[in-house]
Amino acid sequence: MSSIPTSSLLCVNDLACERDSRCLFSGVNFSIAAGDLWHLKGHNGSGKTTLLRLVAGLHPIDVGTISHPSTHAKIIYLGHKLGLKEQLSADENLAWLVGLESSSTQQERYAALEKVGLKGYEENTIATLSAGQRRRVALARLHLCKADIWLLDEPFTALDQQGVEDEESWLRQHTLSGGAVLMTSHQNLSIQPVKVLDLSHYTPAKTSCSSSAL
Amino acid sequence: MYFESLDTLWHMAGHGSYVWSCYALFVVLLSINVWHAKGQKTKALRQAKAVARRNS
Amino acid sequence: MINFMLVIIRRDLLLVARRPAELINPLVFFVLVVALFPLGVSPEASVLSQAAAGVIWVSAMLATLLSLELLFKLDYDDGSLEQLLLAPYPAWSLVLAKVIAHWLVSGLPLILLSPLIANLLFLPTQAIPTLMLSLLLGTPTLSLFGAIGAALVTGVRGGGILLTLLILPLYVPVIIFGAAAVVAASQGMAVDGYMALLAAMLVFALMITPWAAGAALKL
Amino acid sequence: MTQSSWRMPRWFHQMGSPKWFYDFSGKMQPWFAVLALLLLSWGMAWGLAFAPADYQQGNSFRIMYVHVPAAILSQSIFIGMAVAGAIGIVWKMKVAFMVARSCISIGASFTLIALLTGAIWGKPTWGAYWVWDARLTSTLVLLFLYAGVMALNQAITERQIAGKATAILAIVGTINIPIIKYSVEWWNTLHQASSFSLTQKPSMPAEMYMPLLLTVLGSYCLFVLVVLIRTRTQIIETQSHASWLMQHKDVSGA
Repeated sequence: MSSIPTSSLLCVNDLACERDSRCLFSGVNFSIAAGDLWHLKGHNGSGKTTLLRLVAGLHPIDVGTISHPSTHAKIIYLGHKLGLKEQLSADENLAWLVGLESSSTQQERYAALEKVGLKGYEENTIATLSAGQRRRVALARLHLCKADIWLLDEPFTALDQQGVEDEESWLRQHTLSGGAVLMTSHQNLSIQPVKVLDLSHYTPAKTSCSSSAL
Repeated sequence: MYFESLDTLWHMAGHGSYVWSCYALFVVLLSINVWHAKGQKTKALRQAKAVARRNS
Repeated sequence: MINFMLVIIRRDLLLVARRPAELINPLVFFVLVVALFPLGVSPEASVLSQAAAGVIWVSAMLATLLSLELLFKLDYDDGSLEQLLLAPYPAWSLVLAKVIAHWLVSGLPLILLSPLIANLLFLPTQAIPTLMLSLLLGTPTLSLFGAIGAALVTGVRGGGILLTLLILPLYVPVIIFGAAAVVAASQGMAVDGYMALLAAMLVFALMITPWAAGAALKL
Repeated sequence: MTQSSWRMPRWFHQMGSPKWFYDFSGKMQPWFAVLALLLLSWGMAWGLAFAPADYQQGNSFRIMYVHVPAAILSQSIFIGMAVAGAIGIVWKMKVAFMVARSCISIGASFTLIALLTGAIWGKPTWGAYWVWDARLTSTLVLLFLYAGVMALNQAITERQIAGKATAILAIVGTINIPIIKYSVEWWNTLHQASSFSLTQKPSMPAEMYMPLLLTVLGSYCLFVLVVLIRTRTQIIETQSHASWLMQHKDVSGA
């Protein structure tokens, strides 16, 4: 533990994952420090989404540890599925999503929606929005929850050119203000500096994970 | 033996069909279990051997 | 944590308000099943009043199961289940909140509807308060046990029939004591014992099911 | 619920290692096979031909020697399945989940045997194949519980998730079994004034209960035998890439 810099928010030690007796990856080590932007790469099926879910705490860990050195960093996870209710409006969705942990005023939610370019769509139900607009609603949550670590799974999906540029600037702002990001994406990021973790390098030659016991 | 002959053992004073069918059921169902379990194991071993051949 | 649960309950009630069919369909189903019974057996009051307690309880059970199928399924499909599980509260509180919301829109209307149904089946009037009270104690137990099944089949395709298979055997004690209470009341006998047993089962269900369903959701 | 929540002795964790379990069960398996065969054939022959007939039920009483072991095993196996599942959940032991899964089909078979032999026994005793007797009814509910576990197990394709889901359902079912039994017994006394129960005998002479003891013990051995074989099968399937298995004499053929 001594080698870990004090500013690190989350450390992944020797993580491995086995799915249906097939080893996805093993020996994954990295630590997320404040200001880091980690880009998780790897071919299809290399376990990017699984790694992200493990870090988020959505899956039990079989092998390895994920530790939080300093005070428990607050994590926000945005997956393939956005977690929005179709029958509810953009504002109502943000209200319950944020309400799970803290609270927000309508003003704050409207401001966040304006920031993601959805001014005037606050009371539209999600069912009436396009895929890109839905993605933006989900991203608006990032501005409302004061999370330290953003875990984003393919956050550029369905966004137009402008949307991608906007989002990259938010990522940059977040890292500059002491936050951290771990994200998967098929496209390269145009912002720097980016730390890259390529999961293809962690796929073991033999299909079995090293864990012989338990 | 409780019965005088094999014939009375078979008939059991009219209860033979009930008793014997119960015993048959017991033996047959449990034998199927053992036999099926063994069959599955043989199959799994065959597949493991195939993997071993592929790797060698 | 109370706030967390309230957010979930409010959200689920709002969703039902937006799509009232979810509230109404199980109720229609409930009435329909009960109405089919006299058609299949006999419209005679003597026959119906004897079977009324059992028929109402079985129908209530089926209606509950029908609506339980989607308890976690919809949240799983759109990804909000992930967000609920990621909140820094134990999974059992999430299950409890979902069950409370579910009971408010399925169990409660059923209880309010039951006097009407009881009349259709010629259940003696003196048994109606007992029927409502037994449903009040019994339907939350049904929802709670059903939540385990719903959680287990969440990620499984075609989970509806599977849910029924998993959960119906666990409903046996509830239906026995629930129906027996109504029968006893229609014969003018004391029902305190049955109510105590139903209440005990509810407490028991409250103790184990949120834990079990929470564990099942995390798989 | 994370690791090292309870310290357990070394042998306990050793048991969780697939390799150790595979070798150990390989050694035990023939013993259980021989014991099961011996005890069951001895007990059944004794029960069929040598034990005296019951003064009340006559020869149909002999059905007890297969019905009672099946009924006992059907319940013990369900409980055993829940215990194995709980061990799997608490100590994250994959072998325990495999054991739990191995219990399902043999347990359901014993339940089916108990139910069918009970029904057949009912014919000469009550004059009907099916009577809503407390014991038969709760066995029927138990069969439904097994059916649920079986269906859930097959519906979930991923092994580890299926194992945990099965464990949870088995635990919940086991907790409920006493309540179901009690409620059914109570319901039975309410609706049937006094039904003559099949196996409640005040005192049995030794030549009557000895065969029963033999078939019960034999059934337990058979259960263990089947569980060992099925667990070994699952170990082979899941460890088919592990080097220890590749070099094992069962696979390499040496």
